[in-house]
Amino acid sequence: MIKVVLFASLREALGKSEVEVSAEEVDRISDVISRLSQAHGDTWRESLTSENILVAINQNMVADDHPVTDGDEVAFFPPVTGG
Amino acid sequence: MIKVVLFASLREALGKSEVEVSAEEVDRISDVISRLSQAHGDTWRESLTSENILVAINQNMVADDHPVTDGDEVAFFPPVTGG
Amino acid sequence: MRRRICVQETVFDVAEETREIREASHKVGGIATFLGVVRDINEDAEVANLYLEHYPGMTESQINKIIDGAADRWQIHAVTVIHRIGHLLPNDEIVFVGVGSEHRGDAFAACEYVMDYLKTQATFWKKEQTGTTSRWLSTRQTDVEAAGRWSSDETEEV
Amino acid sequence: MRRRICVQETVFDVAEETREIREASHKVGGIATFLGVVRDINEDAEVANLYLEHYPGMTESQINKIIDGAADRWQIHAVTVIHRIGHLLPNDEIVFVGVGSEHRGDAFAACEYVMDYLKTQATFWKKEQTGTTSRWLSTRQTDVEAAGRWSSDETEEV
Repeated sequence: MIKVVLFASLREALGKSEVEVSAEEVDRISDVISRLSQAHGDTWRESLTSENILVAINQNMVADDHPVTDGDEVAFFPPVTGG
Repeated sequence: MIKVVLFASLREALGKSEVEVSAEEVDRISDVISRLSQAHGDTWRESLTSENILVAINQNMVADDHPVTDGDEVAFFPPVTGG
Repeated sequence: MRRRICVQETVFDVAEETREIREASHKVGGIATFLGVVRDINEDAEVANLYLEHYPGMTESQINKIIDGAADRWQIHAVTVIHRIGHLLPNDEIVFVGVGSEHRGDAFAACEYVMDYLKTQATFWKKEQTGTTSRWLSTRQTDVEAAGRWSSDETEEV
Repeated sequence: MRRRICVQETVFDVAEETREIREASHKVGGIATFLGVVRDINEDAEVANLYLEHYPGMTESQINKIIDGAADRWQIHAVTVIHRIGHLLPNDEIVFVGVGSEHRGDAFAACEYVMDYLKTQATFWKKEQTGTTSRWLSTRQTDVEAAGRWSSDETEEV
């Protein structure tokens, strides 16, 4: 399984903070997004692929369509606003 | 009268923290230094004209051989080392 | 080097944090600190309160990487980063960064570097309640530029 | 702008000073501070104690001019400068500079500016006792260079 976590405005917009997707035939982040839209609807694809959304795998920022492995934690979130 | 004040190593070297000189025929800092050496000896000229010594008149830094007026407070001191 | 990272709901004690940085090493001759406070006005709207969410685990790991970046660049003996989360009110202390060093230039630079990267690399998000509406804040362009000033190959990965 | 200048023998309270800067204006969103501590080692000699002399009146006036210079350059709402004089021991706090501003960049820059000029323009002199000998310290070239970084026509008069 791949654990997907969502934060801040993205969490609120999609109404979930954590979901799981099967790791079968999932090789990259784009596959994770496809799985999520199949399960939860096209709003998810729109939200997760929107221009400023950042992605982390196992709590490290990744760029582009990074590879994903079974057991990974994939996080989607908007730009940070701490400090 | 002109009040002359000395600080730190200069005060210790010359053994005084404050002296007065008559303002008569004193127009510039160089005149103050001459008066002081006449009264206290040539060590004073050497110390007060040594390369790194700074001069303030009425608590404002001045450069070169600045004019001096009756009633002024003239200070001589080494480079500062606070902070 | 002593490092201390706290992500917490509770208040912190600036004097105690500063004292600990001083005592981290007898080499510490200067401590630069920054304290951030929640303001009551943001972009002309009156702020009633602030909610801070973060990504537990990743936040601490990102702050660690930021401190690594500072330690690579400057001679520093102690770094403390404290960031509050949860519900905050105007005038509450929200963030503290303190750096102890032998040289004041290093302490100042490292402290500002850590603050600049906290703003753009640490996984915190602020939601602001103003009157009856609330909104998630967006990153300020000036913060992106501030962090950009320090950038080199090493830090772009942070 | 609130300004506070203290030249004193007694200790000071970093937390209280920071609190006063925060409360100087509701616009203060960030406070940058620097705290200087007497080290036990200076240029490889063990320091037993330090004696600080100053030029009463001129010191305060020079610090005022330094703060004027900072206020001309950056948007700041509060500046506090506290400098101790008299006899100090290793690990004693010797100097505190705190600046409150709306913008953290302004707070950092103004705080470092004030520290740099304090080192080269404020009329303090340190005498160091190491073992059985004592000596007046001389200005560090690095301090002269640090202040030089900020220089322009306006500040050369400070």
